Amino acid sequence: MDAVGILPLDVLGGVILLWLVLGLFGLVLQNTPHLISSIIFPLGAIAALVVAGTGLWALGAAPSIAVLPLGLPDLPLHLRLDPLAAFFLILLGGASFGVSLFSAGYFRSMAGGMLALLCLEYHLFLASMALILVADDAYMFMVAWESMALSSYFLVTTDHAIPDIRKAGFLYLLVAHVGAISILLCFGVMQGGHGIGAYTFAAMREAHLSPFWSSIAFLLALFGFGAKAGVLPLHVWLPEAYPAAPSPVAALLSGVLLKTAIYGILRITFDLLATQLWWWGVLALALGLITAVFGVMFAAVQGDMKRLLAYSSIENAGLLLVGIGLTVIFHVYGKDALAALSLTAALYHCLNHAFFKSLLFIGTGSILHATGERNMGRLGGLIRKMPWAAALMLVGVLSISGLPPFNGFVSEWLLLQAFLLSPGLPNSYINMLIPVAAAVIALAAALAAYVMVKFYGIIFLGQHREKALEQAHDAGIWERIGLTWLAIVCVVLGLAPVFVVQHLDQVTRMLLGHGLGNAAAGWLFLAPVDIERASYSPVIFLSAVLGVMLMTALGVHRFYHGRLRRGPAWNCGFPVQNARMQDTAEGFGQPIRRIFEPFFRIESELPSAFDTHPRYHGRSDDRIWFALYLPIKSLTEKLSSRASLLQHGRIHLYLTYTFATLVVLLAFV
Amino acid sequence: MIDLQLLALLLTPLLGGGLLAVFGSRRWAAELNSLMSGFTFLASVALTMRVVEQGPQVAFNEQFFIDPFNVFLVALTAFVAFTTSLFSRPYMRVEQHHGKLSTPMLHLYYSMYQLFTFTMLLALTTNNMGIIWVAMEAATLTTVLLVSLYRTPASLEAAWKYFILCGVGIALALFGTILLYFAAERVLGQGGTALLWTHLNQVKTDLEPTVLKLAFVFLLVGYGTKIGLVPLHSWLPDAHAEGPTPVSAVLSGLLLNIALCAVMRSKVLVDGSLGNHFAGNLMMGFGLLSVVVAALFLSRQKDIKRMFAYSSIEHMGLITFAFGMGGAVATFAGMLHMTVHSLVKSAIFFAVGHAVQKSGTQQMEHIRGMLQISPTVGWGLALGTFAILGMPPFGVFASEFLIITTAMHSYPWSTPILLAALGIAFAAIFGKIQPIVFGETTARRLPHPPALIPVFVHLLLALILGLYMPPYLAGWYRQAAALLG
Amino acid sequence: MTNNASQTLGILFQLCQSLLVVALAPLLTGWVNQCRAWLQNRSGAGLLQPYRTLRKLFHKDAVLAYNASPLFRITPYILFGCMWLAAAIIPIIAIDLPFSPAADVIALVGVFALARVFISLAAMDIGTAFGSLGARREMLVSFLAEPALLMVFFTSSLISHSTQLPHIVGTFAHHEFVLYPSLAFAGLAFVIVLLAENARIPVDNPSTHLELTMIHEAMILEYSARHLALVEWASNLKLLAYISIGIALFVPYGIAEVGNWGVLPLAIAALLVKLALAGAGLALLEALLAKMRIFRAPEFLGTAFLLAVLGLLIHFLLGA
Amino acid sequence: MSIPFTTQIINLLASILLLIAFAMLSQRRILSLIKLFAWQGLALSASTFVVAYSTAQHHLYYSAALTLLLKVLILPWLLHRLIHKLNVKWDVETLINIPTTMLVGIVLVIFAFNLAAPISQLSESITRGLIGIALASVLLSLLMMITRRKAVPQVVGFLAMENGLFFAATSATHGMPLVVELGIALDVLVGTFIFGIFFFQLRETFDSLDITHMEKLKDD
Repeated sequence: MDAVGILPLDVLGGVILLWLVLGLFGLVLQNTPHLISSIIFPLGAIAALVVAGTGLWALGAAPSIAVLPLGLPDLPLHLRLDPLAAFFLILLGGASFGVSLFSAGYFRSMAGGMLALLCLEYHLFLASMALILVADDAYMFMVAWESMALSSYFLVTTDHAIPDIRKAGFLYLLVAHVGAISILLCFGVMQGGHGIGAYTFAAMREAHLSPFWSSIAFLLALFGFGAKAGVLPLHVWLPEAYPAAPSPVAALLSGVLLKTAIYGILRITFDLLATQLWWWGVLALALGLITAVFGVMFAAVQGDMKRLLAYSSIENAGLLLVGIGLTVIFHVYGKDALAALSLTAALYHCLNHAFFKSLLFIGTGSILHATGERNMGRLGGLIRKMPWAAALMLVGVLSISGLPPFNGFVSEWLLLQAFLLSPGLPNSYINMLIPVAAAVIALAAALAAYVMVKFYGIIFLGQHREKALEQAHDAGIWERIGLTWLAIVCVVLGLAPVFVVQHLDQVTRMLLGHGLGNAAAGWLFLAPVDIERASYSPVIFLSAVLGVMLMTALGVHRFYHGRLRRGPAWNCGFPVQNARMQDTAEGFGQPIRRIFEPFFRIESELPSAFDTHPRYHGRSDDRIWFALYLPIKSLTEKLSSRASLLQHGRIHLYLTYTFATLVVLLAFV
Repeated sequence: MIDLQLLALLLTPLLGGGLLAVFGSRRWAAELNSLMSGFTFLASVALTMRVVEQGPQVAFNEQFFIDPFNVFLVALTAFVAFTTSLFSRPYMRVEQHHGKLSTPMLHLYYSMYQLFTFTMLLALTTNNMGIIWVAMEAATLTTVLLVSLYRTPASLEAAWKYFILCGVGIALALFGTILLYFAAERVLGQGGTALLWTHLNQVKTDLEPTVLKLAFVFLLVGYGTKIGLVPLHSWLPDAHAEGPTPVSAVLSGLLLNIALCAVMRSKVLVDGSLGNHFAGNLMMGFGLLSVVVAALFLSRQKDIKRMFAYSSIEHMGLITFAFGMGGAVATFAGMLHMTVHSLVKSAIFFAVGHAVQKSGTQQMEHIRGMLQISPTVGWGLALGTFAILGMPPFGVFASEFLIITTAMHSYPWSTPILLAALGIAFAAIFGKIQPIVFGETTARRLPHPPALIPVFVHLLLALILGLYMPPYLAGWYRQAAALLG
Repeated sequence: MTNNASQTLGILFQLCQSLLVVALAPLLTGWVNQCRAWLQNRSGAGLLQPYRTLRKLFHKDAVLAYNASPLFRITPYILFGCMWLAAAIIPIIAIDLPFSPAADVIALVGVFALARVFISLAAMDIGTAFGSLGARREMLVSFLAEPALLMVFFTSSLISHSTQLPHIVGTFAHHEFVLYPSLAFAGLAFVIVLLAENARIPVDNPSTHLELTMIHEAMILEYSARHLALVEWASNLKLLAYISIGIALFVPYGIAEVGNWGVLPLAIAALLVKLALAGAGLALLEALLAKMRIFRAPEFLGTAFLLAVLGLLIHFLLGA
Repeated sequence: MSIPFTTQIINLLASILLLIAFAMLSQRRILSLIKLFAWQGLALSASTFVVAYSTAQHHLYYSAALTLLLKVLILPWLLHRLIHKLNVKWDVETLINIPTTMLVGIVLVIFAFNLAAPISQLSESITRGLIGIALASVLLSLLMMITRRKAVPQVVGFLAMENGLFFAATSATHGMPLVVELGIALDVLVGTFIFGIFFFQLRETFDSLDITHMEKLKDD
């Protein structure tokens, strides 16, 4: 391939340009919206597929570098496509392929002008994410980063007529901006040498910082990227913004944008910073655990399906951070095999989350289309109205619950293996801490299953909670294609872990200088460290279960009979039963709320036994919002009211300021 | 040759002032105004070309001096003055249509506008520290009547404060100039050359440190009043909020820059004489204070023009901070920020002007849904706001990027303050502009179509500067940075 | 002997164990119920009662609610498949069977989770009050029981440096006898988990249909005939699987090895004895304990979780 | 060494200047305030004249004449006319009472002198120490602007400040370049005219020249 002289980077650049062109072309087609949805978006999807292919190609190839004659003087835009970037490009391309196809159907009914703008912003968003991954200097990175924030902000506020959505957008962009500034500061710490040329990543790699300054850089990066990933306590924007955004956008936000934050942490921690310290890992680990448990806990009590998914995204971000923290710890203590294992787990989970979360989010999109309802309390029984969506989303649900043989389980398995192999670290505290961490991970995973059973059961199963659901229709053809693609990838990732892990080795080798490899010969068994220690084979597993099922089914029908009658539900003999007797979303979450009561800020009014019109109202809020953000807000307001006393309107006072300033300066020079 | 070009540059606005003083009440006064500004711009372009080709120049037996530092400001000033005149044509018509302005007022406006341009260009191009002072004072005098153009009590009050405060400030600057002269004459001897910057620059190491210290304090306090550094800023929000929008645009887009330019000229001398970071520290202090206080003020504003006036204070503070830090990168960033800030801020004021005219009030809670009533104005305002908030790929981001990273590298203690201040400022401005741009509206259409070419031209330029900087522009900046140290 | 010969033998073993467990499972349940009857001074229905029930159920016509979806119909098979697999790959008669590397302990937990999720979904499918109630409670119990179980496994696999059951068992069975205090804690935790997961007193009561108490029964109310039979059989298998996990982890002695097939009958006999004892013990426990309120269950399981983690920490502390 | 006569005169005039500055600070009546301003201008031009004579710089004669014309004749006359037109002959109300103001003034003078001390050491010319006086009178005028409540006195204070500056420019440093002085004079003139315009505008909007009316624009 290289003989032809084309590098992966060239192809990628072409695709990014194509995306931009498509976006602008959308503006041109303003008056023919159907063309936008049925041509532009599919083309964008194909481009995304090309991106994924390029990533796959570049994963094995040597890093390719390019310099654009743009940017600041002395600091032209540097591009670099190395395995790490390539991996995330695969993720970006693969996920956005499905999402774009889905969008082709989803935005069908949108008004022309709005759709044109959205098309532009959408492709701008994709392009800027791709640019983030290949940026090789701080300026390029920041430009792409903030462009991503800006374009996604406009996407989130697509329905800006609704005040809540505006509020969500505001919160989103504000947190994003503060995070960006701290990333900026991080680059300021890491810059190597002097002059504007010092902001290339190459120069930063050369700059050997003192432990103190590299710690500062790491903390700033953790803050900045954590804000994007929704790490506690910077998560507040996330459950507001994801539901506000149109479902495909939410899918990209959660599926891909969140990963760019992970990419940033990895890039800075392992690539740009020469040395790591063990307590970074501990910090990341602790933060990740808290975030994971918090996220899943809140997901369990949500009534809005998109909010629920948003909180589950927070949980997964936590898990990813845990993986990274573990990697840092192992890496610092020179246990590179284990570091590779945990990093592989983290990357694998990135990939999985990108796909199943996008799948679920766009799934909610089709539900929204079919019913116009986001509140799970008004859904139910949709499996009979929209079998396609139901079947495909079941895959997503099983994957995200970490059940074998789907993909979620593989990364969970790898992560737990990493925990199990941890003993033998010189630091006994960490040795003690890690099993506890493993326990917490297990808890979070189990709770995730709870959440997902709630999610799927309330939405798709049972009886319709509203009459209107009778008219619900299944997902359209484009939407089906998108859903199917994502579901298929989920299954494949679940069944072919060996193949995936082998490719991930490129990344771990680049970052840690050590690959994981596969101890077991052949593709059948995944044995990360040693066939004696641990092995897992989803294929055998699946075939066994399926085989048994088939045998039983045949056997039963062969030896007995397949007779079947339909009748009313027995329901333990209770005569009357209607849809309102089923658990609502709140009801299903109630045990969690009760067990973890101290973590919520609960306000609920229960009807007394004698109410003639009993009504129940309950909401559980995030304590952090009230404990951290509102105080900051009020503090700022207090300060600014103090400051406004300066501007008092009296000219004498103003003259006195001048006078005082002068006298003070004169007195002190 | 250079003399002629300079003459063209300076005389065009002067002539324009004269003509408009005569014909100011004619129907075509606005066109004449734009025409003269256009000529001025052309002259500035010619001059710029020449300086780019042949490097620094002196003219009129050294009374004038053009180097990379002020030549880009000259070009910028002439350009923004030109676009502003284009914008003010329909804008002022609408004001007249609304009965806010009478023909005599417009008459005054046009002539003063030209004179104001003249004073600014004079202040930029002169080589004589004394003349700089004279020009700055003249700039105050020409604008003070523009600020009170509407004759409303509020505008009068604003103008009065502007006049008194800036007058006092300028007076203090004069004392600084005198001290400078006092120090200079002991080296350069009596007479005219003792205030020529070029000469002073050559002998700056011999100038008496103690005197220059005092002189710089006076100059900083004096011109700092015009820059709008906290706590000398008190006049600025009033003047910007109450004056006509074109005036606000040029005030915050240009006048502040020029005052800063004067301060920089004297900083060079002081640094040379003291050989330490005294001047820089003072400027950093004032800069940080301005950024923080302005950010705090921002979050309480109700009047849209007032808010952007405070944002000007914030950005001027940032630039002052950058210049105070010194060093090639920071100074470069400071000048870049000067440029993009004037472009973007004036663009914002244009958009704001139209928005205010459409909704008939400057109170932000009554301006809503600009995208609905006029997408161009809405997008202009939105993009301008994002640009001024330092969102890439606009140029403001480029300079803020350099400033913040350099600060982190050289003066880490200052970064938490900057972080907090920028965050607060972002929250304040963005939170107030979002509902103005989005949502439902009550605004109405206008008799005259808005002149939005200036807005988008400015934004486009800022965008280009963020993504690609022409080599010669970079060249100036570098030379200027070397000049300013 | 030659390699592939041993492989064929291994597969033979695998098959015989699979058949053995699937045949044995109802018997175990029967035995437990019988013991409980005796302990309660009842005569009991006899050891073979479960078989009779299954046979009867298979003969009946299946009745399905009008709105039952395919998910509802397929679930029993999935359940049965998962449980059978689980019971089949746990090394109870011989150490390394060909399928055992396919699922280490974590995967085993995964299998149980898969089955649980499906049965809960199926329970919610009809949309009766009982169904969703049962599903909710099931998930509630499990999200505490599952991590506890994992911790138990972790303790043993930290001791044996492996997460593969055969390997763990090998470690315990063949090295000289060592006292593991950490395992004691783990064992305690495991018993609690076993009670909870198999719908036993004090967490659940398999023999009532009171909406206040029931969990597992509430979920399968809507099943009938062959579906119900499979579900029941699956839960028998589950009990068996759990007990055999306990055996494998804590009293693996007497298990056969590859190579010397002579001891195989001995191993099977030993297994039967162990199962019988375990069953009796379970019955005794159930007779002694009292059903607790549903919201006491989390505390109960929390204790299990705590014990498991404690065992883990003790392992780190004492290295044993 | 014996101080030359001219220097003595200049010093005398300088001290008169300072004295008048104090007098203005303490003056309650607006008309006499303007008179004092005129006297100050006279002292100023006189000292300029003497400096011109003693250092034989001709352009200083021009500036002396300019001062006489502007500061002694035109500006006081203008202010008189304004006051008659607007008939605002009331007493000057101060924000802070006079004695306090005086005390602050004394402190300022000491401050200014100490500040100027090192500089006057440098100057070997006849006019050492005048910087201090100039600075002092500038600060005093600024103080006066701060303390006065009406517009006119504020303007007078502003002009007095100009006087101090001018004194520094001419006497302390033997005259700035002529262009500069002309420019300064021009600005002062225009400034005064604009002040005049303002007075009328203020008068017609607030029908008084009390600045305390103008405290509407603020952040609350």
